[in-house]
Amino acid sequence: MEIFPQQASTFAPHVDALYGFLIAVTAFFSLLIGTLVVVFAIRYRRRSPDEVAKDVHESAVLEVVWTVIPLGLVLVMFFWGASVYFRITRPPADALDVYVTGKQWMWKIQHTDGHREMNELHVPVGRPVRLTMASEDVIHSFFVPAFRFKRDVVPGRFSIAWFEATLPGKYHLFCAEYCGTRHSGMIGWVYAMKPSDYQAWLAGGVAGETLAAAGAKRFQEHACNTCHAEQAGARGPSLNGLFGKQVRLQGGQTIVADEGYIRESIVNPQAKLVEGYPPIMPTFQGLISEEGLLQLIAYIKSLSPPAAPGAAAAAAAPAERKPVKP
Amino acid sequence: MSDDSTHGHPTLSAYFGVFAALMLLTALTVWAAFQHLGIWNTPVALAIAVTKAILVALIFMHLRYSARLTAIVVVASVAWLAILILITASDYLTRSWVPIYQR
Amino acid sequence: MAEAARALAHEGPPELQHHFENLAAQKEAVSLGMWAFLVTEVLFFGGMFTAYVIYRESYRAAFEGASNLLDIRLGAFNTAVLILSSLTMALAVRAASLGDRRRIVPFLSLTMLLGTVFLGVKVVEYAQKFEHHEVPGPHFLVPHGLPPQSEMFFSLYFCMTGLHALHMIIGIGLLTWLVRRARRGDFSERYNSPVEMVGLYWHFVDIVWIFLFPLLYLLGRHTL
Amino acid sequence: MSTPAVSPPGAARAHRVNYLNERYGVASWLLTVDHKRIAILYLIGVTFFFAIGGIYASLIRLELLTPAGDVFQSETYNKLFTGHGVMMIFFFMIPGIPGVLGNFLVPLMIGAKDVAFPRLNLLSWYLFAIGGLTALWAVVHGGVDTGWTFYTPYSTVYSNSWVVVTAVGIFIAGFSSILTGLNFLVTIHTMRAPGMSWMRMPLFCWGMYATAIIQILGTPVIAITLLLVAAERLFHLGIFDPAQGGDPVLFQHLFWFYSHPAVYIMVLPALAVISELVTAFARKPIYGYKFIAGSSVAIAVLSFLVWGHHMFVSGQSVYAGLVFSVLSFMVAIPSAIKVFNWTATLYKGSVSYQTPMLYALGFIGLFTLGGLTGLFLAAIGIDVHVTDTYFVVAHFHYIMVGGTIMGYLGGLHYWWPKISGKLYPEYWSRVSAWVIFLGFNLTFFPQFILGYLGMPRRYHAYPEEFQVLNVFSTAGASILGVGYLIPLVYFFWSMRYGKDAADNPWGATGLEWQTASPPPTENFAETPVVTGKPYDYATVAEAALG
Repeated sequence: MEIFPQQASTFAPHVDALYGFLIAVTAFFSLLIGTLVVVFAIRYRRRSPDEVAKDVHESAVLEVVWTVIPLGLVLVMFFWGASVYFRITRPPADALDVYVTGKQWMWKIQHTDGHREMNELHVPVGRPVRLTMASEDVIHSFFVPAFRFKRDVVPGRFSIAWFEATLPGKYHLFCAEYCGTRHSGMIGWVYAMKPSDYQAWLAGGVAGETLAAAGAKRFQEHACNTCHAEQAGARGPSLNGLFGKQVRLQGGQTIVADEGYIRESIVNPQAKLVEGYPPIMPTFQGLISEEGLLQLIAYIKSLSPPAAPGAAAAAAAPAERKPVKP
Repeated sequence: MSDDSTHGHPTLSAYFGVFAALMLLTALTVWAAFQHLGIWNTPVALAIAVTKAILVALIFMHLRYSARLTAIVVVASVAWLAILILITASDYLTRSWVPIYQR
Repeated sequence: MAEAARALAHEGPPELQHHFENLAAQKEAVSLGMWAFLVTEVLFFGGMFTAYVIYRESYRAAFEGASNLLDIRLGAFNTAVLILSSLTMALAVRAASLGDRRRIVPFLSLTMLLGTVFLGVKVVEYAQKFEHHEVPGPHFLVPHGLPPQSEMFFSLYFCMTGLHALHMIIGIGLLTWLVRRARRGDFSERYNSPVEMVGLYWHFVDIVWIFLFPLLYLLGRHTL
Repeated sequence: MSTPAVSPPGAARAHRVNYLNERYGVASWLLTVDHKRIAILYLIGVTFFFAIGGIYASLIRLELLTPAGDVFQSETYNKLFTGHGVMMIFFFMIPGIPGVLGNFLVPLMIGAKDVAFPRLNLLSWYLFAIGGLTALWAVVHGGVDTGWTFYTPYSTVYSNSWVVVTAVGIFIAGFSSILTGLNFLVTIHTMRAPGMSWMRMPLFCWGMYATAIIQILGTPVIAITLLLVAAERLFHLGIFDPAQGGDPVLFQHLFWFYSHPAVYIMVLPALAVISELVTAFARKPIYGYKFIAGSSVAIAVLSFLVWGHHMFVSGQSVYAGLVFSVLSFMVAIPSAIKVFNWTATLYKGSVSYQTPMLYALGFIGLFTLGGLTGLFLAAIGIDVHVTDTYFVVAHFHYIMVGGTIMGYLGGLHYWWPKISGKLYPEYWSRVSAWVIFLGFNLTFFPQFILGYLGMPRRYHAYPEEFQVLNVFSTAGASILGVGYLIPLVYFFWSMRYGKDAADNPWGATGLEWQTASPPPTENFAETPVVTGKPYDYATVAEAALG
C-alpha cells in the first residue's frame, strides 16, 4: 500500500519538503501534548474521593512563551508556504502553451499545433507547460496529484496555471471541484514523456490546422477584421503585436494585454476601453464557444512579433530550448 | 447602564432640525449627481448618505443619548460590513497584480 | 440577599416579565436585543451591497446606463416621503415616552400612511419596469444602447428594493399592532419600549433607503 | 463562590417539584418558555437530525468500500453526501451545543431565572424544527446534489434537484441560530446575578458569548446568499451566473464569509465545554482563566478574517490568498493557548477519569491533531495540493467529530445528572467513550493519507489503489456507529432505571451545581449572590471541612 504520492514535477519536492516540516511539527506537538496529558493524568490521579487540588500559581511568562513559540512557528510556515505558492503562480515566459476546456464531464485539450485530446494530456518532461483553461458550464478543477498541481476552472474567465513534469510516466488527472452527477468520472491521464518520445507523439497524430489558424478563421467568421483592421483610421485598435504589451486605457490606466484582458474585451468590451477608441464594440458573450475563445486567443498571440520568446515560437522549436529553472 | 443615560431625549427642535437637514441633503445629493465631478461623483454621494445615516442614528434613534454598549454594537455592525465588502473587493482589485504572462 | 429576595417577591407592574428584576433591567435587555437584531439586518443587506460594489466596478457603463432608466423623480419623492415618515415615527416615540397618549396614535397612523405611500410609488415603478421589459429573467430585453450586463443592475435593483419593501411591509404590520395597543392605552411614561423598538426598526429601514437611493438612482446622471 | 443553601437535603427527592415534573402533557412541552425544557426540545431535535446524518454517513462509507461505484447510482451518491453535510452541519452541529447545553446552562451558570427573551427562545426552536423538517423533506424526498456548499453555477443553473426548498430550510434555521445568539448575548450582558462580574463568569458562558457574536454577525450573510441562490434559480437573475456576467467566485466569498466562522459556531461551544470538564475533573482552578476567555473572543473575531483560505485555487487574487493565509495561521495561536492551558490545569491536579473526563482528554488529543492539520491547509503551497481532497475531509472531521461531538457528548455526560436528575451506568459510558475514540481514529486517520495521495472528495468511484485505506475507514465508521448507539441506549435507560443523582455529583463548582438536580423551574430558590472567582476548589474544600 502506497502512502505517499509520486514526485513527478518541479513543484513536488518543494511541496513535500514543507509537508515534511509540518508533519514534524505536528508529530512533536501531538506527542508533547499527548505525553503531558497522560503523565499528568496518571501522576496526579485522584487518590481519595474528596481530594481537592491546591491552586497552582499562574505564570505570565509561561503564557507568553506558549503564545510566542507557536507564533514564530506559524510565521515560518507562512513564509515557506507563500514562497512555494509564488513558484506555483508564476508561469515562466517560455512555457509550452496548452489549452484546456472543461465541461460536464470531460476534459478537452487543444495543443497549439492542432492536436486535440480528450481526457488525456501528453506533455514533455523538463519543459514548463502553461495551461489556459476555460469551462463551458460549471466549476471544474484540474488536479494532477503527482505534480502537486491543482487549479479551479471557473466559467466566465480563463484560469491560467503551469507545471513542469520531471519524471516520465502516466499520472492521474482528476476533476477536484464537485461538478455534478458524474464528477468522479471526469478523470483522465497525464502522460509525461521524454522529449524525444514527445516529438514522436507530436509527429504521429493527425494534427489538422494549427490552433492559431483555427482562430484566424473565427476572426473572419465573426467579422472582427472589419474593425480591427491593419490600417490607419480603423475603428478598432490593431491587434498586431498586442499580446503581452502594455495598453493605455481611457482614464490613463495601463494594463498588460494578457489572455484575461483579451477575453474580457471580447465578452465585455466596455469594461476596459483603449484610449482613443469609442465604445462601439458589441459584446460577443454567448456567441463564441469557450473553445472558440481559446482559438481566438491563440490567433491573437500568434500576431505578436516572433522575436519574443512567445509560446507559439517556442512550440516550433522545443528541442533547442534549454531547461530553465522556474 | 446608568439610568440618566437612557432617559435623555432630543428636543422637538432637534427633531425638526434633523428633518430639515435630511431634506436639504437629499436635494444636495440629487443636484451633485448631475454635476461632472470625475471620480468624485460616487464619493460625494456616499459621503452625503453617510451623513444622513449618522443624523438619523444619532437623533432619531437616540444613539447620542444611549449607553456605550449600544454604540459598540453599532460600531461592530459597521466594522463587519466593512470587513465583508473591503476584503472581498481587495480580491478583485489585486487579481491583476501578479503578471501571469511575462515577456 | 434581602434585595434579591424582594425582587423575587415580584411586586412589579404587569408589564414586567417574571425573570427580570425590574423594568429598567427589562428595558435595557430589550434595547440591546433590538440593536443586536439591527446588526444582523445590516449584514443581511450587506451581502447584497457587496455584490453591488463588485459588479458595479466590473460593469460601470452598464450600471450607469441602466441607472438612468430609473425614474429619479419618483425615487427622490419616495426618499422625501420616507424621511418624513421617520420624523413622524420619532415624534410618536417621543409622545409615547412623555406618556402623551393622545398624540401617539395620530403620529403612528401618519407614519403608516407615509409608508403606504412609499410602497404605492414603488408599485408604480415596478409596473413601469415590467412594461419596459426591464425585469431580469427570460423576458428581459437589453435596453437600447446598453451592454447586456445592465440586466445585472436590474437584478440587484429588484433584490435590494424588493427586500427593502418587504421590510417596509413588516414595519407597517408592526405599526398596526402598535396602534391597536396604543388605543388600548398600553403605553405610558413608564412603559413604552415597544414603540421605541419599532421606531428603531423603522429608522433603520429608512437608513437602508438613504443608501439605496444614491446607489441605484443617481449612478449615471452626470453622464447624461 | 457562595450561594444560599438550596433545598433542604432531607426533603424526599421523589416529591421535589422540578422543571420536569411541574407540569405534564404535550402542550406543557410544546408551549414552554422555560429554557431548560427548550433545551430538552433541542436535545430531541438534534438527536433526530444527527441520526439522519449518521445514516447518510454510513451509506457513504458503504459505497466507498469498493472502488467501483456499485452500490448506488452516481446521482444517489451525490445526494447522500449532500444530505449528510446539510443535516450534520445546519441541523446538528450549529444548533447542537448552543441549543441543548447552552440553553440549559447559561441562565443557571450566571444565576438567572431564564434567558432574556424566553418566548423568542421557543420561537428559535420552532424555526429550527421547521427549517430542519423542510430541509429534511427536500433532502430525503427530492434529494439535493449540490454538496452542502451550494457552489454556483452548478446549484443555480445546472443542478436538477431540490435546491430551493433546501435553501429555504437552511434560511429558516439560520434565523433560529441568529435568535439563539441574540438571546445569549443579551442574557449574558444583562442577566448576570449580583456579583457575577465578567471575570467571574464560567468559561462555558464565555464560549457561548463568543459563539453568539459569530451567530449574530455571520449568519445573516449566509441567509441573504442562499436567498439569492433561490431567487436566481426561480427568476434567472444571473447574479452568480457567468453567462449573464455574474461571478461564481463572488458566491464563494459570500458563502465562506459565514461558513468559515460557522466552523467556530460549531467548535467554540465544544472548547467551552472542555474548559469546564478539565477544571472539574482536575478539581483545580483552570490555568490561565483570562487567556482562555480571551482566546474565545479572539477566535470569534479572527474567524471572520480567514474565509479566503477555502478559495486558494479558485482564481482568487494571489495577494488576497497570502493575506488570508497569514491570518489563518493566526487562528492557531488562541487555539494553541487553550490546549496548553488545559494541559497545565492537569498539572498537580486531582485527576479522576470519570466518563466526561475521558471525553475531555480524547477531545484534547483529537482537537490538537485536527488543529495542527489545519496548518497544512493554511500553508498556501500545500493547500493547492490537498484542497478538495480527503485531507480536507479528514481535517474537518477531526475538528467537527473529534472536536464538536466529543465536546458535546462529554458535556452531555457531565450535565446529564443535572438535566435528568439520574445517573447513567459508568461502566458502559466508559466503554462507549473508548469505542468512539478508537472508531473515530480508524475512520478518519487513513483519510489524511488518502488525501495527500490525491483522492478527491465527493468521488462516487475511485481508482483501485485507494481501496485499502478506504476499507480501514469504513471499518472504523462501523465501530464509530456502534459507539454512538451505546449512549443513546443508556441515556434512555437511565431516565427510567438510573439512580437518582445528587445535586452536585462531581463535587464541582459553579452555580448550576448548587441548585437541585433537576433544577426547579425558577432555577434557584433565591437569586444567588456571587462573591468570588470561579473554579475556587480550595475554598469549596475549606467550606466543606469547616
